[in-house]
Amino acid sequence: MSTQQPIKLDFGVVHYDLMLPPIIKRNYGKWKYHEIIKPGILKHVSETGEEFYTVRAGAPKFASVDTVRKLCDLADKYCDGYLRFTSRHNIEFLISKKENIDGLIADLKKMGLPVGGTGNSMASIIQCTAWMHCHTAATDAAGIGKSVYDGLFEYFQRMDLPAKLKIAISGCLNMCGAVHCSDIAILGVHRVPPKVIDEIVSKACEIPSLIAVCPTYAIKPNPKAKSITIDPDKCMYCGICYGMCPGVPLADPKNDGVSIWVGGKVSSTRSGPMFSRLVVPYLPNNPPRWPEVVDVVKKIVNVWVDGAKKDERMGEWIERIGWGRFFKITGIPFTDKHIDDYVFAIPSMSTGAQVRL
Amino acid sequence: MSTQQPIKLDFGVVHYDLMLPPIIKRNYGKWKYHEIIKPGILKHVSETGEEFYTVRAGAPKFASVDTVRKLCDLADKYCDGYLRFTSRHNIEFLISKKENIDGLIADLKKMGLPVGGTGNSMASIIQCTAWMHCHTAATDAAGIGKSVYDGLFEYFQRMDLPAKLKIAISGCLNMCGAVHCSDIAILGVHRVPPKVIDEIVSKACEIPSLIAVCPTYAIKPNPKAKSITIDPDKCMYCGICYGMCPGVPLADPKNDGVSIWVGGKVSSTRSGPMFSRLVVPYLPNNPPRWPEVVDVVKKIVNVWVDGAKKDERMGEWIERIGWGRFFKITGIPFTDKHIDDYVFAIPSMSTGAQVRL
Amino acid sequence: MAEKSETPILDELEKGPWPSHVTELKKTGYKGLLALYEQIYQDKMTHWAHGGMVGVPGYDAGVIGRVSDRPDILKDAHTFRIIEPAAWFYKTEYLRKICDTWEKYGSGLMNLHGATGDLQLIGIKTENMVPCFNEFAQIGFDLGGSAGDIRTMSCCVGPARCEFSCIDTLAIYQELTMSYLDEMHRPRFPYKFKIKISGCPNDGVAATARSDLAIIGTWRDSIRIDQEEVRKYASAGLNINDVCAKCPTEALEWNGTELKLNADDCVRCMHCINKMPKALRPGIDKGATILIGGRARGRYGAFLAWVLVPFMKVNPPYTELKDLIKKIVEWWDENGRTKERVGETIYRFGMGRFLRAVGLPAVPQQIIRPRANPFWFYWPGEVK
Amino acid sequence: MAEKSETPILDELEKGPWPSHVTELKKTGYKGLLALYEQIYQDKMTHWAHGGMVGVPGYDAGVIGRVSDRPDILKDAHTFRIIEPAAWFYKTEYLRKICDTWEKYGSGLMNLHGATGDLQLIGIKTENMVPCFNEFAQIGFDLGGSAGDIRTMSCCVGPARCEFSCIDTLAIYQELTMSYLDEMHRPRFPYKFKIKISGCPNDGVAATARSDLAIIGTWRDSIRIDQEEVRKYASAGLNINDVCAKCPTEALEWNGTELKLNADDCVRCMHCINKMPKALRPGIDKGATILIGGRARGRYGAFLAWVLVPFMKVNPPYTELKDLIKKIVEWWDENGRTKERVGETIYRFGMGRFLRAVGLPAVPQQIIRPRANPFWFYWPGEVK
Ligand code: SRM
Ligand code: SRM
Ligand code: SRM
Ligand code: SRM
Ligand code: SF4
Ligand code: SF4
Ligand code: SF4
Ligand code: SF4
Ligand code: SF4
Ligand code: SF4
Ligand code: SF4
Ligand code: SF4
Repeated sequence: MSTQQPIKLDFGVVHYDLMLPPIIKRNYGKWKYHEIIKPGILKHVSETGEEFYTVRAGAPKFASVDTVRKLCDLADKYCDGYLRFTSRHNIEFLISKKENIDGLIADLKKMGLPVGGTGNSMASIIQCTAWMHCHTAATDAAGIGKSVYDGLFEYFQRMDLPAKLKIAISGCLNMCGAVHCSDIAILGVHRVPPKVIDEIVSKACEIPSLIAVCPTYAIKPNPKAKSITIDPDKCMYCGICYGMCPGVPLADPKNDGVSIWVGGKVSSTRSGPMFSRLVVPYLPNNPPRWPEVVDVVKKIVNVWVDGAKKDERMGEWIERIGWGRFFKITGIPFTDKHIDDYVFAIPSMSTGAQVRL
Repeated sequence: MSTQQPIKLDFGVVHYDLMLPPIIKRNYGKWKYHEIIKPGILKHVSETGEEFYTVRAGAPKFASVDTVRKLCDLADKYCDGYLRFTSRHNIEFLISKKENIDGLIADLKKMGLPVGGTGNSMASIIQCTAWMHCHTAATDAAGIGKSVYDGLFEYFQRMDLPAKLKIAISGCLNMCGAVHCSDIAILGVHRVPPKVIDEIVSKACEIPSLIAVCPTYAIKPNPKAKSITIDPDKCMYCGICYGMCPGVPLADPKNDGVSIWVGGKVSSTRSGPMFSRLVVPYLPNNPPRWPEVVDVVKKIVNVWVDGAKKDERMGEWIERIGWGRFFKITGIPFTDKHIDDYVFAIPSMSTGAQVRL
Repeated sequence: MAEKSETPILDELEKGPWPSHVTELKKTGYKGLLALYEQIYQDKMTHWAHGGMVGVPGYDAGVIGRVSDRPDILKDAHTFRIIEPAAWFYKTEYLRKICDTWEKYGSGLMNLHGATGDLQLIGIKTENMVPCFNEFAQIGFDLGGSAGDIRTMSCCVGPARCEFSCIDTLAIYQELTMSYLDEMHRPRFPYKFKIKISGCPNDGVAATARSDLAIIGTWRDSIRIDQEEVRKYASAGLNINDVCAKCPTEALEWNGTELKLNADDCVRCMHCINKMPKALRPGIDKGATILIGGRARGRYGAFLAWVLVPFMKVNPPYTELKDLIKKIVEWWDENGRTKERVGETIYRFGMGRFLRAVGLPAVPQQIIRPRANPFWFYWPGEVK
Repeated sequence: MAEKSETPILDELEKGPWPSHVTELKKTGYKGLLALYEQIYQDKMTHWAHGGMVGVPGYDAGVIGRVSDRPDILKDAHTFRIIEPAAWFYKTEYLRKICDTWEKYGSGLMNLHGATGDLQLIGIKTENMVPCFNEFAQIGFDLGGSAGDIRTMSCCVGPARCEFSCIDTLAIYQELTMSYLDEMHRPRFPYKFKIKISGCPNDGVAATARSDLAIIGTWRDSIRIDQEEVRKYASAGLNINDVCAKCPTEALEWNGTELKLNADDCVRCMHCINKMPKALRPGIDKGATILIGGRARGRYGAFLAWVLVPFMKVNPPYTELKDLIKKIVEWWDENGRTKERVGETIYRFGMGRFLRAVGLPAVPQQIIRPRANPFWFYWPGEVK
């Protein structure tokens, strides 16, 4: 079996021509405008006059082949056999016949899949594999994601938020869930330096690159043990070293946990893209439902809903009222951890005498 | 003579009580409001009802005792023997009797001293000693200052600029003229690495600190010569090394010259403080009147006067219209030198897809 | 009485209205993973471990090796990264074949999709990999990127279903993917290199935040305005003044009957178009803005991608675009350090050096504002 | 025919309407400097050179040693830095004495004033320094700072003539100067340490840009508004809506008869007060904002000073302020590298470490926005 060879290589990606519904091919590049008929239902109108409907449904990002086949069944029944996934991993049913919409929605309901996520709603939550499948995770993503979804469920199905709400979760600083530019981001954090297991380091790791890769120069050679040492005063628990070398694990059930970030945004609209900013440095890992995390996220969403003007993304709202005010009204304590002390720290300091007291 | 000793030490600064006119003492901390009666003439009104006048005059920052005595004569004649200098080195005559104003102005005119510099006028130009007295200067300050003053003379005496106009000149990167936050800044620049004079370095300079002080790590030890070498690819001609060591001079008549910066501001008003930003990386030293520099400065002032709204400092105006537009309307070429490539470069890059074409 | 569950902790995640991944996991019958995941929840600590180099012969990428540190519960459970079809469109016929194959050789658990874009299939044993790959090959699904290579790309729905799209995102995706298969399958670069393609500045694939090279559709001329439709929005209750107020450059003015645009001031942010899609449309002279250097985390913190080329026509055969990517990747390959993404290499060398190397001009659109420090360099020949 | 000038180049700088420094130089009769300056203009290159350590016995600062590399033209021409009286107020009696002494022992050329604040007297020979100093001592004028010490300070005109001033700038200047004479006259710090005092956020001594520690007057309560006077400004033609529009935080609203202030939103920028000094005044609960870390050029480029203490009461005997300065300077003295200003030391160590060392709390006013990178530290005791 292991001597078997691939039958071909480098054939690349299937052509999208095979995947597009005929109505899309006919109107490709000719779309004129769209409307959101109701949460989860988009209508696109073409210059040719044709109309096209999309029903967007949330789904677990981790799905069984069973469920995927059921989705295919629905697409066959209502969508001439076509569906797509969005860049945030929702399912979109592609409908050329308006009259199919209601039946589809009813069937989705039966399957337990919520319809929504369009317009000014909560978009689906970007998540990485974390405890489901990843060795560097400091927390889970899918489990937190499910808990937050349940806590904010209504907002997926409504469109009366001030603006879009994009949440992301990453199990560790690698940020595969791209938490760095989300309205609300949940990020797993380690808080103690890696343990150095000399036997593994000496056997499995390339020591010079390991030393070079540490951003804070915390790793020093330990020639006697053919290994390394880590200066606990310099290490900020980023895990980059562990990404390269199994001999420096940093998982720690007592100290690992979750941090919360807010105010990021990607689109170039209005204010342009913005980074998510630290608001809660640490909450304990409290599986299976992470109540502390869900509470903070809900609180943040609530103050935003109360305070923001129409079209103000989380970060735009906070930038208007000031970050100090944000901490005040959420009651989240401000600490020295919030103050950047890394490479680009200086441009983030409040220069001049403008102060909100 | 050289064996003589000081009669006392550490007696500190004369008390200001000895220096303040009686009317100021009476109204100290009780001022209620001010008016600018005309360019150069301030009126301050106290809660006690007393009125107090200031006549501000420009003067050469470098003055002979002769001239200073003449200023004292005027102060004795019109100001009960009191005057002050401003933080930008103008002279202020402190007048308790309104009827003295006109006589003073007439006498100042006779002396050739312009009255103005208040409100939305050109403030006096901050300058360092440069070629008048400094060993690190790449250009002169007083000579350029005089030339720019003559070129913009009217603006010192008028108050119809969009906002205050603060110009500063420094002869070298040390920035003693505090050019880093001025509406228009003129900064002397070297453009070739220091020459290393081994005999001086080995005798007069402390080599380890010399090496440590170079921000780009361009200096390497040269143990054979008990001196150092400078990597021309790494040196960006800042002159910090020369500040510590006479053995590495970098004055170079062919390559030294002047750079122009705009848009800086100090006050916390509106936009808050801002740095001056590079607009012309190099103009040749063309003494005694630096026509190229005067031309560029005048051009910049003119486009600002034409384009800015009321109360818009240079930098506020440019930030509103965009830097690209500024380069376009001034016709100043944009080059790779304008793009920051130093420590805080990344936060100055234009992230996202917003582009003005 | 009901049987006692083997996963009492995870079961809690089956409650609540949102579809549960635990339920899905159970449906696959992939017991090992379920048990390991429960163990992890109990220990509050991952039991996954480095999986070493595993893969399909001929490729050095596309499979993420993954084993657990509790082989008593589950041993190897590698991940297949499969290049997604452009904009994640599927005919069910294909999706069903994928399900069948994955059920046969893998765990039956799918990650739909990975954040980079791939169709991720989680949990395959080493010995099943080649047969599984061969079956995917038959239906035309190749492996994607991993490690120091050009990664699997992604593109938004673009012209397929979006009126805003200024470029043919799907065609560009297709063309670039097919052009870089070797670079994708055989890592040889300092680190990963991600390319993402969005049809307009709304940036539907988050290219600005998540890609080393972002291709974002835009237009060079002026927004097209249908004044009649604007008035309709107004009478329907849209606050047009508010739309104008949110324009980042005050380019818009509404006098109650007409919307005036100062096209010179427009920075193509999309806001007004988003608010009035029936009335406003991008111009007709379309192309893309090319951005460089985005990435999460990073040695210096995350970078958002910044403007490299303010406007480029992007039409088949995409010569200009492909030449540029080639030059960028070559320069980075030569100059980048291990685990250094291209944005960081540019930061280390300076934008000026990079621009010279790839033959692009310095333009004001690349920056927010010019440098504030007096520390720059002269190139040979510039000084006497 | 007129005699041929010895300074044909410099003579050009006597033309034009602005008072000429060349004319002043000529008036002093200080031929050596005039000739050297002409030579420099001719050669387009400075002829000044390091002057070595010169000074008044007992002090290691206050004199800038300066010689020329053309001793044939001029040899030594050191600079006396004399601490200016608070806010540069002079009774002519004193200024005349200064002129007399400087004429007697020095060049007769004055630099009124240096950018740091000192009264700078340019051009004294080594042998004249002690007698000259002694005469200045008699009238009460001491030398200021130079090298790695606490530098001569400066303060704006403040309560002496400005209705905006929220602190007694002159008194604070006096007190701090008298407190740090030892630190000023005997350099022992890593580098210079500058303190500047402005009465309000207009920052009339540019403290934000030019001092390591900036003391800037402000208020804690609400701006005082005289509505009647606001209306007068309005009828006199001031565009009050425009004033409101320029408020950085939209804290102001004008309805045509009344100016409403949302005091919670005011960030004390001074703009509205500046525009209507008769109608608006700072509140009555006054104090200062303390900023840290400003400096020009710098190893990393210039730093603008940033907020350290958002609001501090600053009244005699100034204990809180002086304690804070002491702690800051001590920490920096201990941790700073040669030629490292305090802002750079803070940058190197991190604001968190610095705040802990000086015993100040972290508060949101210190930053524009929180960190975007996930790289922070835990202190001993914070983790299990
Ligand atoms: C599967 C996926 C998460 C997901 O469920 O969506 C993922 C999973 C892993 N990522 Fe990722 N990354 C995934 C998208 C991302 C993204 C998002 C994106 O591409 O848009 C990022 C942030 C964007 C970026 O690249 O900057 C991301 C940034 C990282 C990093 C940090 C990279 C860096 O520049 O420092 C690492 C660490 C590394 O590569 O050394 C990493 C490493 C990993 C590894 C391979 C763990 C490791 O160190 O070996 C994870 C494998 C987990 C597993 O076996 O299940 N992953 N990773 C995503 C890939 C699926 C796909 O191909 O479609
Ligand atoms: C389907 C999808 C593209 C795809 O190829 O998959 C898509 C589709 C549309 N986007 Fe989007 N966007 C999609 C991801 C994004 C992303 C990327 C992301 O979320 O990671 C962004 C940037 C997010 C950010 O800024 O953080 C994005 C920022 C926008 C915006 C700008 C919103 C703003 O903050 O100003 C608009 C305009 C609007 O909605 O007014 C927009 C508008 C639209 C429109 C209305 C475009 C159109 O005319 O068809 C589409 C329907 C939107 C809706 O959901 O109401 N789309 N859109 C993606 C759906 C993801 C999902 O399942 O939720
Ligand atoms: C006289 C004065 C310029 C003037 O005419 O106004 C001046 C003159 C010199 N400065 Fe300065 N600096 C003067 C105010 C400044 C200022 C402005 C300020 O203090 O507000 C700055 C920028 C603000 C700051 O400190 O960041 C300034 C930043 C420097 C630097 C760069 C400091 C740094 O942090 O890197 C140096 C170089 C050094 O000290 O190594 C410097 C060094 C010098 C030296 C001593 C040259 C040297 O390297 O030995 C100059 C002596 C020239 C001479 O002999 O005539 N001077 N210097 C100012 C002092 C007069 C006074 O005491 O009142
Ligand atoms: C005399 C002086 C203080 C001193 O102790 O010497 C002073 C005095 C006054 N300043 Fe100033 N400022 C003085 C230097 C400054 C500086 C520092 C500097 O220029 O280096 C600044 C910050 C400059 C900057 O931002 O770059 C400064 C920023 C202001 C502002 C804010 C202007 C703005 O851009 O918004 C005002 C308010 C106004 O004018 O509306 C102001 C207002 C005033 C008022 C009206 C205050 C008052 O009620 O008396 C005074 C008369 C101003 C005038 O000239 O029209 N003063 N003022 C300084 C005169 C310098 C000179 O000779 O030109
Ligand atoms: S973010 Fe961390 S935990 Fe999540 S998949 Fe990536 S590497 Fe694993
Ligand atoms: S966790 Fe990060 S900071 Fe700590 S030693 Fe490893 S690479 Fe360095
Ligand atoms: S800026 Fe340079 S030239 Fe001017 S006084 Fe300072 S050190 Fe000398
Ligand atoms: S001039 Fe500056 S960069 Fe060049 S060697 Fe000297 S200190 Fe280094
Ligand atoms: S990025 Fe633009 S073109 Fe692409 S789907 Fe979103 S709105 Fe449409
Ligand atoms: S696209 Fe954006 S920048 Fe252009 S006019 Fe509309 S709102 Fe203004
Ligand atoms: S800084 Fe403020 S208090 Fe001082 S003079 Fe200027 S306006 Fe008046
Ligand atoms: S002082 Fe500045 S921030 Fe405060 S209300 Fe006036 S303009 Fe607004």
